[in-house]
Amino acid sequence: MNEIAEYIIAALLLVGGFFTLVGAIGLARLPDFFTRLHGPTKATTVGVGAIMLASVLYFSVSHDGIGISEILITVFLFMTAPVSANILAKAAMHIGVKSMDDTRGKPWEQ
Amino acid sequence: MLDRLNFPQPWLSLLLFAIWQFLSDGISGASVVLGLFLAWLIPQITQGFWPERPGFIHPWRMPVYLARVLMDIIVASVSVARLILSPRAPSPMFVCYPLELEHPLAISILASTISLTPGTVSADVSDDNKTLLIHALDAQSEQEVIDAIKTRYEKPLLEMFK
Amino acid sequence: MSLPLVVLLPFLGALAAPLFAQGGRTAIAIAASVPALIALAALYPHWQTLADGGVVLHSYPWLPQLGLSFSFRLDGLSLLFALLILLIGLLIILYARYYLKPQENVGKFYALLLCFKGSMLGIVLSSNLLLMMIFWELTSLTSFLLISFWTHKQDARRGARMALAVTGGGGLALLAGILIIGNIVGSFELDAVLAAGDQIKAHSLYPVALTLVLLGAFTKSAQFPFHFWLPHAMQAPTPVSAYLHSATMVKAGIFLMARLYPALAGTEQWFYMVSFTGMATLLIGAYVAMFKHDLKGLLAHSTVSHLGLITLLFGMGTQLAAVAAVFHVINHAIFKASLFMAAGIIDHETGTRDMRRINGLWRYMPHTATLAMVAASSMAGVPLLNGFLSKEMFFAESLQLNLPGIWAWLPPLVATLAGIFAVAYSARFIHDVFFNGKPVDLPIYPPHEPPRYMKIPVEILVFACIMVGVFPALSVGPLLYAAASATLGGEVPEYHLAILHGFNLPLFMSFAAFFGGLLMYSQRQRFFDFHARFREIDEKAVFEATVSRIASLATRFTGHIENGSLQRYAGLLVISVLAVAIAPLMNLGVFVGESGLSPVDWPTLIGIGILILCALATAALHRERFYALVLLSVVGLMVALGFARFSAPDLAMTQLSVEVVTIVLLMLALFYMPSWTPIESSTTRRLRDIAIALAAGAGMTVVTLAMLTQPFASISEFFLANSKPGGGGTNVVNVILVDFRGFDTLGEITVLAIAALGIYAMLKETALTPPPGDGLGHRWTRDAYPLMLRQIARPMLPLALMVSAYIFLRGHNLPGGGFIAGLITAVALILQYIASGMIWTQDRVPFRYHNMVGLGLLFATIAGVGSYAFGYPFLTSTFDYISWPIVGKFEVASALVFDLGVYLTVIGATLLALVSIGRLSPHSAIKSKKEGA
Amino acid sequence: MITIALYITLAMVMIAALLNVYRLIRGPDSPDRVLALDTLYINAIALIILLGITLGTRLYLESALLIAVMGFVGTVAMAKYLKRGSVIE
Amino acid sequence: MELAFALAIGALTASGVYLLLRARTFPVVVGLTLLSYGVNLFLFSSGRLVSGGQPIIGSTAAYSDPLPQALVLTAIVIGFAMTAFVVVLALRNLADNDDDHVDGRQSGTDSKLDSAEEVTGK
Amino acid sequence: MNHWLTAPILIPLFGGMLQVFMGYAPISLRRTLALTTTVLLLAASIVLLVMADDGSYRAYAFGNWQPPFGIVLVLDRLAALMLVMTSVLALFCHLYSIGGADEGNRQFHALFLFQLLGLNIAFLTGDLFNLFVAFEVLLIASYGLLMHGGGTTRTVPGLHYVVLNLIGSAIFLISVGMIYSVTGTLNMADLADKMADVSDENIHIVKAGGMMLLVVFGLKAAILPLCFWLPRAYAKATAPVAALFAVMTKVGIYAILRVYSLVFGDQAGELSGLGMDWLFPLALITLAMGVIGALGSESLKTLVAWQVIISVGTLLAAMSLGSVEGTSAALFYLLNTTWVVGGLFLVADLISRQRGTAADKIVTAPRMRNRTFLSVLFLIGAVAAAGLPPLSGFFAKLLILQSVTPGPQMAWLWSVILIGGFFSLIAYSRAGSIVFWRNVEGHIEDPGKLSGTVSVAAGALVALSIVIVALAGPISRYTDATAAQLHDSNAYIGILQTPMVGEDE
Ligand code: NA
Ligand code: NA
Repeated sequence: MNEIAEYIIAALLLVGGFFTLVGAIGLARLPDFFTRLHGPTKATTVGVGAIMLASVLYFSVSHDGIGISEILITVFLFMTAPVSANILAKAAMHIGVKSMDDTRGKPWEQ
Repeated sequence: MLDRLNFPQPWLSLLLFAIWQFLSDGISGASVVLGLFLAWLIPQITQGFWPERPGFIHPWRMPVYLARVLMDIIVASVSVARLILSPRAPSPMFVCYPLELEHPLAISILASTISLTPGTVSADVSDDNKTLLIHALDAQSEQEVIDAIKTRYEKPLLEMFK
Repeated sequence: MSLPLVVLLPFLGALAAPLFAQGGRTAIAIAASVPALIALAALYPHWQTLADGGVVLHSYPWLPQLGLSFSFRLDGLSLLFALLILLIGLLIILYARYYLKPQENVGKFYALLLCFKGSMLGIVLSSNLLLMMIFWELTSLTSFLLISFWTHKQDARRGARMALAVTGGGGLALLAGILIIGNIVGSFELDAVLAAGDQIKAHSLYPVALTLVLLGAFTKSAQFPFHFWLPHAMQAPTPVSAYLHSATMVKAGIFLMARLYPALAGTEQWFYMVSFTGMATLLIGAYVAMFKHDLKGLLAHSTVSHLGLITLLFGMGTQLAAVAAVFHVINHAIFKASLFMAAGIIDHETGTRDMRRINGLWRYMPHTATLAMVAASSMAGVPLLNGFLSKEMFFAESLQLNLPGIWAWLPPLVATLAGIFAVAYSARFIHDVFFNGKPVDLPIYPPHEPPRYMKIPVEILVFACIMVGVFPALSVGPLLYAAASATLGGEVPEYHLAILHGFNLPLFMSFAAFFGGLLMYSQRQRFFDFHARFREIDEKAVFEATVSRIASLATRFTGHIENGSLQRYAGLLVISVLAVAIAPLMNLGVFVGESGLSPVDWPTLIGIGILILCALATAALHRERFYALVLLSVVGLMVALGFARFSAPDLAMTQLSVEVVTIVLLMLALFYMPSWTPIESSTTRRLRDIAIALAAGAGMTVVTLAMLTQPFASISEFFLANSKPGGGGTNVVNVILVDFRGFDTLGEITVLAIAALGIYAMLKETALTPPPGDGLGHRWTRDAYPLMLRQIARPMLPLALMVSAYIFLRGHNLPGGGFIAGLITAVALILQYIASGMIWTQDRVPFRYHNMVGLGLLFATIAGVGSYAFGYPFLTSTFDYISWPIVGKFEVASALVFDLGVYLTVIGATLLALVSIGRLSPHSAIKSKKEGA
Repeated sequence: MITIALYITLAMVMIAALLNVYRLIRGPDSPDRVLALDTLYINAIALIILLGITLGTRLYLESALLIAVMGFVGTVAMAKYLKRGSVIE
Repeated sequence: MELAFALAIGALTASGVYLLLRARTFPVVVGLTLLSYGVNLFLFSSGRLVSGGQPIIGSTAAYSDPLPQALVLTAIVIGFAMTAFVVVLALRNLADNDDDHVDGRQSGTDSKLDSAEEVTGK
Repeated sequence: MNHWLTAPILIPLFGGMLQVFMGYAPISLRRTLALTTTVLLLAASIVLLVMADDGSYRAYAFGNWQPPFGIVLVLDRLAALMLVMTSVLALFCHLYSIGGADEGNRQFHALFLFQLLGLNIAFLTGDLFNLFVAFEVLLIASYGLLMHGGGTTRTVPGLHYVVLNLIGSAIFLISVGMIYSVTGTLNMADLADKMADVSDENIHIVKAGGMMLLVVFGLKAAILPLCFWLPRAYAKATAPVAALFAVMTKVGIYAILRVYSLVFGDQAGELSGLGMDWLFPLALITLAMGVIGALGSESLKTLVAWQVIISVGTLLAAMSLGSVEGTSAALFYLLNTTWVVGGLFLVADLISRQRGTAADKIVTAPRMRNRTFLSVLFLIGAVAAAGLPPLSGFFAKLLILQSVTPGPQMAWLWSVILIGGFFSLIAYSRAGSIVFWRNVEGHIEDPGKLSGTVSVAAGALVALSIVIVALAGPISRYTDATAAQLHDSNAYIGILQTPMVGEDE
């Protein structure tokens, strides 16, 4: 296998793993629901995207031709993550989940 | 019967055809025939579900917009990562964003973009589709957030959708 | 042929009788007489054979496996009984013609009477013990229906049920006894059994068999302590009492003892059981008869007593005693039937049977009175009447019993005492009814003589009493001889039938009884006073109370065990599994088998850890239901990952899709349910459940571990080898599903289809009130269909269809297939419902889910049936590689049609189910749209 | 090279999964749990991809696609349940 | 690995059984689902645990046993149908009896001991 | 290849599918087609019975795959007997249902036919996992049928029935997994063949699996302590459904008979006769429990439902003797009890329709209409069920009593059966005399008229007890031959050698 490709794949994997972890840390660590919403929506999505890219590259380089399914998955994730976030936020506002004390502005009544 | 042999949503059909070629591991006679068939059949079944055509006027601007968003996503991720890993507590804020876009699809795209880009998540769209509620993770002021979104995303979208 | 005819004719008559009911009582009575007349004619030709000591046998095979044959036997004994049954039966038919009222259901009465007669004839004529058993139980059944003929009378119903319980129950014992005898002898044919007497008596099971047979005989013949049913059976119409409860059915037990006499009698056990039972019955019946104010009650207890007398005679075990017993059977039948008929006439004409009210009837019905007095005298044992003769023989035999020491006095003493009582109650019957002053408010006053023809049967019987009494040898001599000979198995002792045998001890006993009885009757008030000190037991009430008590105990017991608690039933099920599995698992010995453990990899371990944690958390935190669902989702996800991790991509995909649909389903349901499960079980209970659960979990762990670490070979080598060449696909799992084991899959989609139909049907008329808000006090939002969701959901559908097509088509060769494709399509459609609502989506779905389900099944089945055309079995798949211009080379497999069926069924069924639930929601006011119309 | 990267990535993703489970169990509110579940689903996609790379096979990619689809629908359904009660109406 | 796997099946079974023994329909349904997860994993593993041996001809050197996989697939689908039915039946029960008990008692007639302990939500 | 073997599967399958499509067709058309299907099924079953009576095994390999690899149907005398028994019962139940009980649910006939589909698969299949699938088909259809007819009373018993059977299904799968994990096969003949070779380490797994399977079958058969779901469920079901359910417990019995005479048959070495020593005492206790339940019943349908449990106990007791005679007697009894109990459910329903609000409760009520006719039907049914002469129940019991050889087993069996019979007699006479004879003043408001079809259906089913007596000779010859065939497991194993289409024969 192409050595450069190997480096790129390894890097992508590590980046992906990093962002995935960061998203999870954010989910675990941030103080209220709305702040926690940010981590997974962005970081995790990007992380998985990177891992996906690594996979595309890996299989293109190694043997199997171009992997389009991964792209499809990534696109799908990017399309749906905001919707999930949106509807979860709506649910949280409906339930009246507490936002952290120094949050400016107010969630809407649902 | 013959009058059903049309493509009610040509763009969709084209998209489906393209996806099929990707899915079937390379273009071949069989994949083209099957792809054509599916590109015809599926819109026939689903056309009822998607009656309003998106009001695209400048669809070619889409790739540019998407590229920008992609870049922003990466930037956003890094900034969120930094915030998450730093010991400093974030200073979040709810922002009410006045929408200029009217088409629901356009609003959705904007809201999605906002969610994927730095520091913001769209939490809700008002019932009258005039206002967007945004949760900003770490923002200085409401206006700053509104301005950034307005110039960076809503403008291009306004140009694309009318 | 004539013997089976004799038995079967009455049954045919019973079927025909109701047809004659239209013609009135006379017509039906005549019709009902026909079988008996034919039977008598049919029996007549055999008389000579019997007189010569021969036996007539008619035998036809029926069920050789059982040892049951359709065989009949006519000998002296059966002839005697058959004649009693037929002749008295004829008289009863005539009598009943006048006894029954026109508005009564005479058709039913005669039909039942004929059935009874047939059964009775069956008992006495059967040459096969099992066949006899059938008729035996039939007499119990028909007598049950006859006793309860007046179903509106509570006493009749109760009396009937008591009779059925006692005689039917005894019948079961008899059955057991007969089966044992048959087992010992190796045949149920009477000839064989009678010839095997010594063998039977020597067998270790003889005591059991004898006891069981005697139980049958004693219950039927109302022997102490089973005698109580008989007096209560007197609630029957009088013809029934006269026929069943004096002349015939109660004699069936006696008949049985006579019939099996050569096979069973002659042992000590026989002697003690039979004679002491007889003695007790004799005495008790006679004693109680004295105190009955009810005319029929008196007669019933007298019958009990006489049956005891006959039993005692059989029990004595001497040949002469047996002759006397047979003789008394005849005599008792004659005088008791006439007495019952007389009692019936009195009842009929006065409207009551209470002797305290019936007095001085001599003035109103001298004719009837004369007849009754003669018959009663016979019952008392007055010389020149038939009763006297057999009683004399009885007294004589009682003196012959060689009991040790002082006990030798017992039989003659009991006999005399019973004689005294018999004279006393006979005197009462005569004096208290026909004399003793004037009647006391009779319901029918003044009484008259009954219709002429109603008296004829009585006259005939009374005439017989006198004839036998005066000319015994002439009148019954040959018949008695034949019967006695048949009973004793050929050897008949010397005996003389004469009016008097000279002045001997038996005659003295008769005199003692006669005068003692008269004395007793004259002092009756003292005895009545004495008797009144004892509380009278109403056996019927006791029986009724016992049955009710048993029933309510049973209800309570059942209710206690079958308490309607699923928890208990489920617990029992789990415990049963643990109980049966624990022993083999204990024997496993080593937990880890030969192949040992494979190395650990940490990510998998973490995954399994998450799985275990969330599974346990689901159980521990289940009370917050939504939370439990979230945890359950994690478990489902982890299971799917596990499938992927251990080389099952198809399973992973199926699991994932099914899990999401299941969760959606559960949420649909949860909407209407409480959000919280309250704690309702006690701590002990929960601890117990935890123990059961842990035991089950531990068991599964042990089994899994043992299983996973054993080396293994399976038939799957064949699948791997033949998947491509034989099934045309490289995805072996899919080829198994659509080809090797396609029939399973057909069954499975059928299940899916049926479930959906069932759900649809079940919810059609269900109405649920949705809660106004969640359990935490929030009202539901107004925004049902959020904008972003709607916008994203719509393009998702064509994309999902595309992916479905992809997954479907590649399924034969790569992970995928009809199921998974179907579930993807289904989930995409579900997303439309979630995002845009029922009405919106339903309007746009271009097909009905019902039809889709049907169509899917149809495709799959047709794909299977298609192979018939080529001479191959159902579901034989075929595939070929075809080359077309432009398209190029591609594979066509018939299994794809099958898989298409699967695909369609999965979509149709899933959505039919979910939409049916969704339709419950108040917003979906489209009940009549598409699905409902 | 790739193998090491794979292991490290796998470790990070597994830790992420554990953190998600922590949030899921910790709550405190239902939306937190659903969010954690959603994230767990996305982690699972990563895991499947990594598994595919490890085994050198693309046969598991469709499973990943399915997780993406099912995770989304599941999250949407749960969120809708939380705010609206009836998921399909 | 086998031990962990076996423990997972044990945990699923135990949790499932415990929930099956609860008095309301909902936990019972959840318990059934958990139990069926455990059972499916068990049936699956009756072909033993193999890594990277997906039974796709040509994809690997050593295949895992495909038959249990096919059986489990069937079992999953059947289990889904059954779960759907029982969920609906639970709804029907709720509609008919205003109550989601499974132990045959009517709401409001709970025994004293039990109602004393009853806790109603938050 | 003899396609007749698929007839009992394809006929109800196509019939059922047709019903699915025709949900909105006029009810008369749906009824006609449904009944035609059932009649065809009966005809096909009779053909199979005639075929099976030559004593050979016929195997039908789905997909033309050689057993043990593909799924096979196996026709032998037992299977044919079960098929005929079921289709006869089904025909009359179906006839009864078109008297009006099928209204209110457009899918009734589909469910009914699918139920038959599942039953027939169960009787014919030669594959353990396919047996599971067959169970699921018949169960899911039975769930639907159980809930048929509206009203609220059947929901809770229905729920219990469903949940318990779902647990049962789980246990079934675990057992299959355990047995497969050792033997690596699912075909019953192949399993039977491999039983003797199970290694010592593995034998305990097979034992545990086999015993758990017995629990599953015991649950279907409603053996104590797994029978408590039954009375309420059956008593609450719509009459033709309850009557059809008379055969449901028999599927469990059939499965026990099939699996334990074949897989754990004489050839199975240490595993032969697995679990049979548990079965005998349990069967007797079940019988006793059934009798107690019958005695304590407060409605006719409950009484009949407990009769189902009595039957199960009796059947299993005879079967667990392990002798050819015992099995034959059990089969004879099976035929009798299935039809009679089915008929009694229908009769109880007819009675209940004539008694207004008293329905089938064993209480006094105003005099019902058509009392004579109904009481005769009840009498016939009760006599046959309680095992009194001259109807079939007596002969069946006699066969069972005779099938046991002297010893403690005989003492137990006889005592329980005879004493049980005595108390059944009391239960039936009590119920009958209260329901038919104990009337109070007043009249029942507008009792439904007895229509011809329902009367014929109910009457015919109980009257079969007379037919059985008339044909007792041939029937018991057949059951003897069936039992003998069943006890020769090696002959069954021979189906593994069935040539496939295209192979040289
Ligand atoms: Na008087
Ligand atoms: Na709720």
